[in-house]
Amino acid sequence: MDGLRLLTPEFVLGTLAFLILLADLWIPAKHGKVLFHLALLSTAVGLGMLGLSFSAPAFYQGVGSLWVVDPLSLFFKVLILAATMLSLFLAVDAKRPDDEHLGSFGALMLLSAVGMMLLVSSVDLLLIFLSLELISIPSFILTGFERGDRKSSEGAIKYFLFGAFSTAVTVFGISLFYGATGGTHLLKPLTHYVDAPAPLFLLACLMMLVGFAFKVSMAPFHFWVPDAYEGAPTPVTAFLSVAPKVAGLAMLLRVFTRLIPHASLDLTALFVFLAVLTMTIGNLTALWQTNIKRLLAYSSIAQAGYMLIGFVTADTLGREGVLLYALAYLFMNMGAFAVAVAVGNEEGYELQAYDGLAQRSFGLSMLMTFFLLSLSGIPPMAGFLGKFYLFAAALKGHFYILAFAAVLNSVISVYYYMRVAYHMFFRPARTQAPAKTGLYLYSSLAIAAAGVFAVGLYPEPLLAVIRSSAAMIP
Amino acid sequence: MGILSLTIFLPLAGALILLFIPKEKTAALRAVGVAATALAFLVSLIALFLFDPSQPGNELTMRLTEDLAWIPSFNIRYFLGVDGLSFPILLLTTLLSLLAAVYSMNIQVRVKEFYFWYLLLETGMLGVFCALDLFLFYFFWEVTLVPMYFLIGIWGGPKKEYAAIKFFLFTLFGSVFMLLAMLALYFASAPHTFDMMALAKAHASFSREFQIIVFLGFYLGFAVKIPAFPFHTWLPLAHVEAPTGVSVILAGVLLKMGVYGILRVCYTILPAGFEWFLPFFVIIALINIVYGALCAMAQTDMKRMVAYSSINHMGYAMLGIAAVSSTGFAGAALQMITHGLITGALFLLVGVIYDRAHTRDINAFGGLAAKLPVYAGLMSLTCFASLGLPGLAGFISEFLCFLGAFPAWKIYTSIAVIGILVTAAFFLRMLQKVFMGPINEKWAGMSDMDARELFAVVPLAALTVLFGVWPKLLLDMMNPTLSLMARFFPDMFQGLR
Amino acid sequence: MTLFENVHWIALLPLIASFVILFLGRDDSDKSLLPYVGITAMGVCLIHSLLILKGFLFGGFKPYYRTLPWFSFGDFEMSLGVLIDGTASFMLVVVTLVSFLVQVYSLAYMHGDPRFKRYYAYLSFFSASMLGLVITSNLFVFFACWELVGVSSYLLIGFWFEKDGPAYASKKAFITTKLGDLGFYLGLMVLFACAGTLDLNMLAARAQMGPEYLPQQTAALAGILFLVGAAGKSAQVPLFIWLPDAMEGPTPVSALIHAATMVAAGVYLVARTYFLYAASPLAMDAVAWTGLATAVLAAGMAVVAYDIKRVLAFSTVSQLGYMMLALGAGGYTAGLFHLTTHAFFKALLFLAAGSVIHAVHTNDMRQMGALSKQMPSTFITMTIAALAISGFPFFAGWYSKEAILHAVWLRSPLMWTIGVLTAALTSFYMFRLIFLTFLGSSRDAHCCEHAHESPAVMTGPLWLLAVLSVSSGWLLEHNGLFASVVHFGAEAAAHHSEGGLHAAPAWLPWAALAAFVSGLAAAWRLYAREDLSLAAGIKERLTPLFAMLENRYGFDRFFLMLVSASDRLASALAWFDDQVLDALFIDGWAVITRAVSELQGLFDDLFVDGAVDGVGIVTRNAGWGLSRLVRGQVQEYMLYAALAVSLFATFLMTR
Amino acid sequence: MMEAAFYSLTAITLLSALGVVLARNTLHAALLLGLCLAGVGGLFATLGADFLFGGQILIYVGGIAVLMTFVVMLAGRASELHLRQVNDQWLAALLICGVTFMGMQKIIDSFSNTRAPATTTATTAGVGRILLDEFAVPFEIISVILVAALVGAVVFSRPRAKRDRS
Amino acid sequence: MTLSHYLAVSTALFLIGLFGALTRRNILGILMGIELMFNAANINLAAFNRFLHPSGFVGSAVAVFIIAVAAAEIVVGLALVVAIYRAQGTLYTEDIHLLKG
Repeated sequence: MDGLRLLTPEFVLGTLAFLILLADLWIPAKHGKVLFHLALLSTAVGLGMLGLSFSAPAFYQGVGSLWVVDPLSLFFKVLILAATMLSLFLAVDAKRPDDEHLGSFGALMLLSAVGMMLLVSSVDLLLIFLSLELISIPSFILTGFERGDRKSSEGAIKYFLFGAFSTAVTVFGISLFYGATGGTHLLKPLTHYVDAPAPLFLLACLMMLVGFAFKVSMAPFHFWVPDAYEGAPTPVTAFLSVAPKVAGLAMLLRVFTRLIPHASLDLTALFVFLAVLTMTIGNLTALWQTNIKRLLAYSSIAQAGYMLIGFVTADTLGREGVLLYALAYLFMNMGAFAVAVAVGNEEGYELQAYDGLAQRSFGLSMLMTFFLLSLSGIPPMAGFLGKFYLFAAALKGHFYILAFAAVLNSVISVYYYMRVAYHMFFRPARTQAPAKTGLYLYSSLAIAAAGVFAVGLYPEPLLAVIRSSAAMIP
Repeated sequence: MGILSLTIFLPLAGALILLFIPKEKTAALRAVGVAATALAFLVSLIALFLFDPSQPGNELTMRLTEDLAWIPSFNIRYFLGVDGLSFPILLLTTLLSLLAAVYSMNIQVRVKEFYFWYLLLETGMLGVFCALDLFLFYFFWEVTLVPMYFLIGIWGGPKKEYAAIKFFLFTLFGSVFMLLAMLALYFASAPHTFDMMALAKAHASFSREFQIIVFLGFYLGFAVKIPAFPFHTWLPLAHVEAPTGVSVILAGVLLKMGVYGILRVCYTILPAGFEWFLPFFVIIALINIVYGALCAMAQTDMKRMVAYSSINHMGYAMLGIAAVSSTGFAGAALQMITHGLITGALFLLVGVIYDRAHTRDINAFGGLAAKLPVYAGLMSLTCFASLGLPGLAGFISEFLCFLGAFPAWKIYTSIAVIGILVTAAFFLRMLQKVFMGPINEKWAGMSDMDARELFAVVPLAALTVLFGVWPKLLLDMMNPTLSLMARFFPDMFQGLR
Repeated sequence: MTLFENVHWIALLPLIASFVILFLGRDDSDKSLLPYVGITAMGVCLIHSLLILKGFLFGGFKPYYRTLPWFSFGDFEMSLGVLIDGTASFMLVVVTLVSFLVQVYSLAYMHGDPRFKRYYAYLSFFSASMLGLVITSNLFVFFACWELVGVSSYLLIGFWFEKDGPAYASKKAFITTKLGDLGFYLGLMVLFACAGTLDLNMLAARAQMGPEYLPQQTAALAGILFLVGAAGKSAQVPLFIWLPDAMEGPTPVSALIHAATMVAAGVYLVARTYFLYAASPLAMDAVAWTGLATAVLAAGMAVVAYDIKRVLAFSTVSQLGYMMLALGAGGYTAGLFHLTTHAFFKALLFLAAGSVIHAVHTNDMRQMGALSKQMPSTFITMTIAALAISGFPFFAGWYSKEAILHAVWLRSPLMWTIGVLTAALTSFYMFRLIFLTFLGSSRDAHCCEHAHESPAVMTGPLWLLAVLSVSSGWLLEHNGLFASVVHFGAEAAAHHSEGGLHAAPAWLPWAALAAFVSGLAAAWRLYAREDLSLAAGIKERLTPLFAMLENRYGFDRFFLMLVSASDRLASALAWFDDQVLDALFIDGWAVITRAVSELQGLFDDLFVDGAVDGVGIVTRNAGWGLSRLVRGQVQEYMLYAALAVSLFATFLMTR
Repeated sequence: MMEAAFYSLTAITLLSALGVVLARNTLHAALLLGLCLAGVGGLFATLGADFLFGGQILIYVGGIAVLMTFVVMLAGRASELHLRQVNDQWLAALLICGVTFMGMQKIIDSFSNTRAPATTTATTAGVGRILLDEFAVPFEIISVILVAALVGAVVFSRPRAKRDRS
Repeated sequence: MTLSHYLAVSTALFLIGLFGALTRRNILGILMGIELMFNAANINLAAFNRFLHPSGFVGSAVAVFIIAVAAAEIVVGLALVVAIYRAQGTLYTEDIHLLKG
């Protein structure tokens, strides 16, 4: 039970989420927006707490019983809360059918975020499992939140079924893991199992992996992604595309590169294959998409594939690469979704909605272009630096096939990213009215754009942070 | 802020200013766009006075250098500098940018965006030729892609979207391999660095096999840009579909990035890889020359013909490089400049007639020489320059390329001269069909060139003549660097000497 | 020695004049006074050249050589320079004189042309290039000027570009000579690769130092390559095809370019690089045989031509072959002597022909006849020229042809025999031309009745040239004047020119005279009468021969075939580029994605559908690649996941 | 005794499980699910995990299976007798299951000599202690998860919105 | 009784559940299949606890958590099912196909 203090931010945030749930009962629907502000405030408080953790490492960082709080987890927690905050920004200005249950919306998002924060700190399979559930269940609900929308329900049920299915497999894996090691804790010496893995242990790891892979949308466990992303309300899509993915990656980094190194299980080749498969499937399938959310969904799969490079190489450079890429990804993907929200409010999410956007909202389409270019890894945007880092890690670790596949994939990806630009710039506009945006949307766009360019143009201060954040306690 | 930075970022500043001008004020937008390019040109002219072409010592001395730490984590530096190889191209870039910007004042739609992308493009191009850090080089290299995509895709011809994405994908395809190669170099060097100068000094520490692989990575990037057979297929379409001003930049400057890269990176840093590849390289050069010329001969679209002739002309430059001698290098470097001037002018002139007739079909004209004497004169001059008429710039550079290559590659060079004949054939055929014979009455009302067009073309024509009779101006700037480069590896490339 | 120090102005003055004419003044009509700028410049050059020649002939001038750097590249330097020796001084006079006369003549001939001014600009530009070629000391500059000569001839041949004929002819001339130029170009490279310089003086010095400095193979190769270049410019076999077509240009242009100057450039090139040929018997033989073949084949074609200018054109080709033959046979002096005299009488022939054409507005000799009364000056001067070219004793051509035949006899009696035969043919076709044009009956009244003598500005040059055609041979041969100035090396001159006279049998000159007389007689018999049926009868009997001659031995057809073959090749390559290569890249990854989707379809059919319903493979797999994998069925997603897990597990457990 | 209990419970569990996945009538499936879960509870009992047995009966059989049955009955039309309750991919699924089982055989066989130690402890107290001590935080989390699930149930079972966007 | 017996049962149950999840056309059927898979894991946990690690209670404790999570999932799942049924009148997976590609 020691080290509870390490989880202070999570406790605070969880409590705040409950308070918001309560407030939802009191505040009438027409003032529902207040609840969003409360949720935003909560994330701000959470970020503040994390700041505290940074500033007082002796007290707020360390090893707990089932969890550790180290620079790596803190970095990802900040990332998760930032993603939550930006998603809430989008939610404020996104069109909604009505203003009911907005408290639940915010609270669920916060709870999900708490789950992710726990996940990145977990060093126990039980805690990992429960964190995953704490992420998933609010996510299912958020996905189906627009109950008037059949697509929303459909996305939710598919997401749910696939999620439950992979949870079941994971649970079976955990049970086997327990059988092999006699516990669920990952911090105790596992060298015996790791150095000469028995079939039981291997199978356990493999089956557990299904749930983790599901979370980071690693192929071939990615099929739910496009459906859930398309069905979900767009702010939720933005949230889902960033936060759980980076949290899952952080967990993978901790568990499968440090605690049970995949190299010692001889799983590296498998992960190389999966990484290549993930980015390739994501990119190739994205080529045919005509819906921006679906396109971004496949793109997010591909992006996960790139991030897996750092996971595969499992060295410091790779880990730093994942950190940097995750940060860049936060900015660029959030930015892209912010534009999607702005356009989608009136025009929907088919690519035709973007026809001639450059003539209607020049700034918006420029920003979208920059975000997409960043996603495809063109300098001077942040995505380029992230890719640069990851490719460097791949080459340094002699994963040539991986590097090769990754660069080819980034070429392919340009095709569909630029197809959005094609719609925005090359097609004639159908209306002349500029896309509707709001203050919050503008702020999120500004934050995203600033992030994308700052990381891309002068990354040095950030790299220092990342180098220190790449440290893990165990 | 050094003068190179100033040159590079002046256009960018212009682009940013453009963003704050309402899009209805087209006159102001055009003025800012042209002014930014003009300023960049002026600054580069000032740099001409500061530039010292001499090369004391046995290692390349870069001039006007600027060196700042940028991303120390990767030992990446903001390292700029020019030598006799890059500086002339830098001047060419600023000049062509200015002229094409002036010519593009006839763009009527979405002026703001046009000049925004255009200026961004110029910044990227200038950066490529100044960068001495591989990372920075790649950075600028990629920066050129996006504006070009939009410039072709928005203001281009009927198949503009296809051409734009094709250009983008092809070039990116090449350049990502360059990225990998660059990273491989980084990790192979000790201490890890992207500094081209340091890497060149360390070339002996890279094994031959490593150099070959890394070379291929870089080559892929450069070959697409040159464009070297068989990676050239993006070029005809992109050139044809791009608006005139952009075609000028595309042919005049962007293709040079490839040749420049071969000399700057492949040759100096990876001599063993280059040596290994040389037999293939010279064959590719030969194919470029003969195949490019023959393909050009089959075209009836003037712009397409000029585009294919670019493939042919870049083949000469490659042939010059393949010589690995001071003569060949001088030829290649000069060819880059002269091709930029001549082909730039050719594209402008094709644009002039397209603006009037809305067709570029060679067979659609006839007898225009009587109607448009000035145009016919300039066009003939430029065509003759392109086919290598003495007294015009193309002749000297072409001759030097051949002269350099001949001792090393006798058979190939002898076959390559066929390219000269074919080039002459298609240019003359074009002149005959467009300007000679009975006048096509359809174009009886056509007017001769106006001031804007003359402003864009005449400087190019004048420089073509100037460098044709006085190549010393350029060669003296280039020679010290190129001679030094040719002497870099005394114990390699033995088969050629 | 200011004559020499300013010798470069001989080339630069016409150049400046050309630009002055082109860019000054808006009036492009014949009222413009700017052409006089060109004429004046050429006059100055003529005087300058004459002074230099005088210096060489009587003042004991030594060859003059001066260079200054032009540009440097790599470790080498290219120089601009002048090299004036006896050969060059003669060439200078020939070029400036003919050019001057042609310019004067054109004042009348081109009167009324809408682009009168531009014509003079071109003429001056041509002269400048040609003179540059003559004086330069550097083969690279030589080549540059050579090309400029080519382009100015392109402009002049195509001067009346509104007509398809000139437009086509100018292109043909340019391309054909360019084909030869490739040889020249490669020759330069061969020499440079060996010697590291293209300076004539240095190269010659190197050649004299012996074969280790200029290996025989190199000399042979370079020599033959230069011969190819010369064959293009001087219209030698097989590249002569452009010259007859080039007659589409204005006649004064033909006189200037295709009689006296440009076509002589090839001969001049061989002369200037004679040290190569001296070093290589093989190259020498190549020159001789090329010349001989050209001489006889062209003479044959001249016999059957009816276009007055084409007859002259073929005649020119034939005479150029003669010069080549002389050079190839070692008759350096003889060849250049013929070059000089030929320039005068051939220019005269062309200008006279121009005078005729100017009068009757046709080129076809079948429409002419009996013009001698209307155009006495033209008739007399042209007859003089014909006598000169045919080798009438003591006329200019007689001396030079004698010298050539001497040289050739020493080389090979067989060559000599063919040479004499050619001389007979020459005499025949020249008088055929004279008789058809000026004697007999007026065959086309429409053309001939308005014919009248040309103005003095045209006949003046004719008479001047006529005087030269008669006298120049004797003047120059007298006391070995020409040979004293124009010779290749000291020994060579002695051996071939003076020494040769003693070795040849005495009856040799009489054979040439017999050839002249027989040719003249045959022409008289066939053409100097009103009734041409005899000639027609012969033609009928020898139809295949005539057809072959009229088809120019099929050379034209061969080159046309070459052109169309390369066109077809170009089209094929362009198609390949557009349809195959491009598609390969663009569709390459489309193919890959399709393959992936096929695999997926296979999987579907085996497992997912196989049991129950076989939805057609075709409809399912047509098109969308991987996105077909996601058909919105959540259980399919699970199936893939489960399959993956079980595959991975099997993989792990079994390894 | 133990063996008889084990085999009979196994038979109940697996047979009813097969019934769950193969039954044409969903209502039957739901009822069989209850039986199957009870069988699993029995297996827990044979393992001496009495706390688990209690939990299984209370939560699974008493809660989940009953809830499931309610929903099946609620969605009456959907659970009507249907021609086929199994979809097109049964062959593939069967193959996967078969292959996986054969793969698992190796692991299962490796424990063929592992017998239970003689001593058993009353697990309820032990489990309770561990839940409140070592796994206190997870215990908190599970409560949060359950609340979230309840919120979800509330959100989804709200009355339908006025306009249907599809 | 050996551990093998229990493992065999749990594996069989897991695979039966898997088969159900993969093949039932009805969402409820899929849910039931998934429940079976959860239960298989629980049998494993209890059996391992009893046979291999009798000194601790971690296995049983984890099983308790799994039961609770399963309950939570079922709650959400059934709520969703009800919502979908109300909206679309069907629970057959092939009828739910708005989202694809």
